Amino acid sequence: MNAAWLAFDALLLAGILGVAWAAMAPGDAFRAIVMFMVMGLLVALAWVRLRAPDVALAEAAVGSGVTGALFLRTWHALPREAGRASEATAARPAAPRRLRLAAFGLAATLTGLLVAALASLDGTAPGLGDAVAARLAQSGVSNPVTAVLLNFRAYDTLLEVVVLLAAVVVVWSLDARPAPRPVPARGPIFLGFARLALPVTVLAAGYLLWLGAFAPGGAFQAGALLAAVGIVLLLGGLYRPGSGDRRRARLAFGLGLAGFAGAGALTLGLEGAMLRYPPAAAKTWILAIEAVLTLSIAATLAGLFLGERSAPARTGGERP
Amino acid sequence: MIQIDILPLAILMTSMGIAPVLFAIPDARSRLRTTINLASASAKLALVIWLSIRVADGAVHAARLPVMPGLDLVLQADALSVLFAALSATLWLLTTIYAVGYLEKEPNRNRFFGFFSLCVGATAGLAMAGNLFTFLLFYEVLTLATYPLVVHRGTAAALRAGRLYLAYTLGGGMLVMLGTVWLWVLAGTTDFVPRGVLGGLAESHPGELRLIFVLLIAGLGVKAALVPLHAWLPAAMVAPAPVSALLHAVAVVKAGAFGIVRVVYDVYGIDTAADLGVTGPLAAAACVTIVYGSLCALAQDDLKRRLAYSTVSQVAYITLGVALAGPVAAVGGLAHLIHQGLIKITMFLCAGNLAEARGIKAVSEMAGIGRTMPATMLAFSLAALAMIGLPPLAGFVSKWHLAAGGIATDQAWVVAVLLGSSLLNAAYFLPILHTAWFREPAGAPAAAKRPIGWMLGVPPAVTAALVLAAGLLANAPFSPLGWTRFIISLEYS
Amino acid sequence: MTTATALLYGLGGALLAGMALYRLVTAADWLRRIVAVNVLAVGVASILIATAYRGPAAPADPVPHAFVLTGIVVLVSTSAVALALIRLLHARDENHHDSR
Amino acid sequence: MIPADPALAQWPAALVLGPVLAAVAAFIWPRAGAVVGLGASAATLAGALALALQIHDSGPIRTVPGGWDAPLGIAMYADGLAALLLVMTAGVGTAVALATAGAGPRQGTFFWPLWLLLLGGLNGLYLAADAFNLYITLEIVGLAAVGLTALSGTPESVRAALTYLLAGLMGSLLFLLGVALLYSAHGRVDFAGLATATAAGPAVSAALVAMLVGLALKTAIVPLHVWLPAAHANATPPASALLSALVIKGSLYAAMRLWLAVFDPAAALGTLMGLLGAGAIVWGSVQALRAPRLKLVVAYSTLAQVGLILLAFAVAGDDAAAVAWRGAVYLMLAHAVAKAAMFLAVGRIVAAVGHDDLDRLAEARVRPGPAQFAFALAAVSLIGLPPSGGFVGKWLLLEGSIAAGTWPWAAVIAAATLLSAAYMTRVLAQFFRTDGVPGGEIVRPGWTRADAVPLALALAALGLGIAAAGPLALLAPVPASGVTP
Repeated sequence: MNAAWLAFDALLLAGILGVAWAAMAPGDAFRAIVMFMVMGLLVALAWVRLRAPDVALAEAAVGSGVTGALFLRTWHALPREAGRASEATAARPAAPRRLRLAAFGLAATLTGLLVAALASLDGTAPGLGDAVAARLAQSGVSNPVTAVLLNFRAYDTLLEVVVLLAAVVVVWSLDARPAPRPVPARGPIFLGFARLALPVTVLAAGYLLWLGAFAPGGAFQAGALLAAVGIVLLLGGLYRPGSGDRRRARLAFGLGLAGFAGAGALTLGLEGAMLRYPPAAAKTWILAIEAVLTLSIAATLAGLFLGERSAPARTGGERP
Repeated sequence: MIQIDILPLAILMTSMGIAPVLFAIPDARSRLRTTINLASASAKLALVIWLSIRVADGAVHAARLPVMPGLDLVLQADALSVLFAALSATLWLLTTIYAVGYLEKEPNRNRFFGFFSLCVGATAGLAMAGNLFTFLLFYEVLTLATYPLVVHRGTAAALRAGRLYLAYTLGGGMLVMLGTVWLWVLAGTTDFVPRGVLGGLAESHPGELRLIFVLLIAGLGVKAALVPLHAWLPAAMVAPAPVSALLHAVAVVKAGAFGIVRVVYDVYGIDTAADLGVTGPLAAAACVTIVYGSLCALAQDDLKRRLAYSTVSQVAYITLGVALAGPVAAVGGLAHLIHQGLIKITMFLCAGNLAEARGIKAVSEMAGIGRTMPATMLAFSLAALAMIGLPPLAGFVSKWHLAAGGIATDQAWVVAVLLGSSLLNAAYFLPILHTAWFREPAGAPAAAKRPIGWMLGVPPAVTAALVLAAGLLANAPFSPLGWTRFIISLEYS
Repeated sequence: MTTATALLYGLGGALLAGMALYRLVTAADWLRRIVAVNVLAVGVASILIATAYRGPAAPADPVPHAFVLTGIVVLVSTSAVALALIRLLHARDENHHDSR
Repeated sequence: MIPADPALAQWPAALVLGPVLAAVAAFIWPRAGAVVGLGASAATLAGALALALQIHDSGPIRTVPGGWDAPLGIAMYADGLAALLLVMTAGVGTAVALATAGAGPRQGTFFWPLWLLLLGGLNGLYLAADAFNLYITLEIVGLAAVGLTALSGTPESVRAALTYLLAGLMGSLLFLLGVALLYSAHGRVDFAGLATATAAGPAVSAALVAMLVGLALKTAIVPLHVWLPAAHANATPPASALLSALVIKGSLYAAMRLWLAVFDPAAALGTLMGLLGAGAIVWGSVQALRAPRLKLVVAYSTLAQVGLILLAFAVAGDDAAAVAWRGAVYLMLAHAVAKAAMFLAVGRIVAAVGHDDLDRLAEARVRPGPAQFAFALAAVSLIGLPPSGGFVGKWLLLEGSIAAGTWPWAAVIAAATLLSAAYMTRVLAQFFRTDGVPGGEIVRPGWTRADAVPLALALAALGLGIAAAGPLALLAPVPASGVTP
């Protein structure tokens, strides 16, 4: 049994490594992106195997899904004639031999260092699993990962939401760009699929959010799903943002952080420590924060995908 | 911790404090600027006179501000401070008057006078520095404040000179800093105390102390223009005449020489320095500088260059007086700090007047100028004779004491150096006088470029009179010599 | 590392990181570099998740999981910015070509 | 859970939450950006000063947000070192914000949220006492910095921002790798626990190397500096000021904190850091001497200045090292103030002259005197001449290296001073040179209100050399302080 699992692990790892190598290899960019997304799915599988289902969900939804979508969108914006993302975005021509050797040396050093480090570990470091388990009952939720993310180390998560906001601020600040290419018309199959899939996805997102309290899932995974809904809506032209929507979008981006940081400020005042929830109401606080976060994360991820100026409504020749 | 004493602070601020105001005054409002300038310079002179009376009475004036743990910014006036402060305050007033006249129509006067007062303020700080740390601070401020003055004209030549100046003086400053830090690490104090602060360290760490001495003296020797660290000084003569006065008499070279005095007397103590065997080499360096500077001066036709090399030579007298390690020679060296300042400023102001009035810059162009500009040349001649050491002028007084001090400390060779130097002085100054008074102008006399107003005429006349007075009244209690004797009585008690 | 499985995935992470670093330095285009950075991140995540693994029977340590979750979100944010910059850079280049 | 005095516990958290909330507000309501930005910066400055006073009087403050103590929870730790950098960041930031508030609305829209995010991120970074927490703050700082870099919108700045982002991202991932290794080795990532944890095996060494290399990338330590000159020289003046004054200090501080509080690095590693520093001094100075543009000179000087600060890592010996660390921190402080002044002054000069081509500056008809004066004053501090903060820092560094008997470092410090004087003089000479102007009068514009901020900052850099006693008192226990008071 054990040996079989080990063989499976080895195979899976080999697959991940191979796909990763292909994703980074020079050549067709589209193929590379697809390889990258496949790698994400394989990695998610590996995480499930390592009893990290929350991470697996996030990897599939965010690491593979949203990132892949971002890659594809960028690939689409690059010039066709240049083989898409080879010369046009090239930082420099193909690496000379000396550079390749140096890079190999660096990479080998890093790998060697890591292998030596990992091999030296004897597994005596206990980790914090027991500490989490011991305090899980006080945390207000029963999924230990959610307990860590939104209670024990909620401050980290707050800062993570700051990163997310910072990203969308930067992406939107890069707005002085020329008119984006018009979005190609979506076929009837796409639209039909969208009409069918969207309500299901929204439901699934809500379920994930609720699930996060005691089973794998949570705000980020749910947010990613909702973001996918938004992206499909916008791409398909099923929802066309109006002129006031940009303000509303900013509001949605900021809302999650405002809510989270606001909760931090509130608890600072009420409990004397940032994000120390009143013990009896911890679950309520966490779910409230997560709900706001989910919506905001969804909006933010969609905003990252679309950028400020490229909402489809604006591509219909409004710009000179 | 913080200790406030109005008198030294006021002396500092009368020049430093007005600098921001001077920067802010637009060029066109020259009357306002001149008023502020002259009022502050007069006030400072009055304050320094008051300070000297207080110090003579034995009063202690000290202001103190902690900067780093154990290291304070200390302004503390002792007799030696007063000597230097009085020189710079007197000459500042005169140079300011001169500079106002000299720069009447030039652009950037706000910048010029702002930095000028910063320079003089730094000099006051140097004079009153109560420890080596404070001294270092003002030493570098002086460098920085002088640079814009050296490059004031904005020409390629001026900028070259400025670069050379900075390269030398910042390098020197770095050496002083290294020495000061090392001393601080070793001794735990940088205070100036009569007869030194090293205590038993001379026995336990003689090698390190010698190295520190070399670092400090080399760093200070840059500004004091000790050979071979002197090259910046002749190059800097491209600066306007008031700046030359500042470099040669009021502030810069004096700061270096004064620093050497402080290090030998109040950091090491003359006995410790002699025991460490560092005074002998210092005396040798001074002698080399005296002779080398004079020889170089002989070869110059450009008047300001000749005067610059003469400064190289003359300032080394001060160092020599200190390095001979005897009270009589020390009196001569310190008195020369004042005397050389008075003499050299007279000569540079006269040279400036020659250039302004007639465009004369070289010795060879001076034929017959004594007849067209008799007052200027009279002052110049008086100063030149004093520098040669003609009794009873100021230069004679210092040289006499130096020679006597050499004999008193069994270093009679000093007499030979001094005689040789005086002969060389004569050899490069007397031809100037001869050309100016007795040679017929080669062609038509150079046309007058501009009249010499009272602002340009009075300052050299006053300094020339002071040169005369310092010699004639050398034995009066508040004469430079008298005050120097008072200082030395404290250092050699 | 507690188990052979964990060690295996840890070493796999080390290899991924090395590969990604090599490609990061030698890649000729920006897009590929961003892919490489993402692979590097997977390598780091692999080490963390392997650390958390306590065998098939025991629950895994949730704290490294939380780290990786956070890292994933941070990385998608940063990648989005990088890709937006690439798009903008390209749009600029194209404008430049057009104006010629 | 530890019972913290609530009045004390609130300061550190508030210093992070405040700017973050303000950033959200400035993003949602762009029109209120300047008001919110200025208000939040000033309030943060006041808070940081209050915290510094508190620490000065009653020692370091440690709080646990969430109420869960480390290692499960996250601790925030504020000692004198952190407090000093908090004040520095808020102070310089407020000054730059004042300078920006006068600029056009185009710049304002996104400048404010980016700056406030940067402020919040840096505050969090200084207060972090947990390696993973530190990682996230580094990411916030990095993203906001990239945004600021690209703000000018020129193709050069976009390209520079992309390079910067990639370098920073690689740096953070290496850092995260180190965090992962630390967790693997010790099962915890809080500083206090890591410091006392025994067994420094290969994993911990690898973690140290990975984290230091990662932070070196973010700090632009030569030879990992390639992104910096383009990024700092092509951003808008306020952005350049923030990037060079504050952003690189964040990662440098992180390296310092890890070095002092978490790891116990071998002396050889310190010497290596010193050698890197010496290399950075030489390389940065030589490039600054050769750079064709004024902004590039200023950017390259940052490399050399960082190299100087690195020398503190090389000074060993308890007392000597303590002095050298104080010097390094003071140099960071002085560099922040002076470099901000310098970039803002350069902005004014470029606005007046129309270009920053160094060789043609001497031909310029327009001479913006006040800005040039501010530049010169800032240069005094950067060279390290008295009276300036740079001088005090350099003195302490020199004192430390001499006390430790490591003469080569003292020589390097002396050389650094002279080199920096050389490249600064190269610029100053262009300001003074007037005989190259082809015909016509030289125009000397007088004072305007926009000159006030660079000049005030430059004067503050000088003031740091006189009023050093207060800030140094805050640093008195460095490096004896770990993270547990």
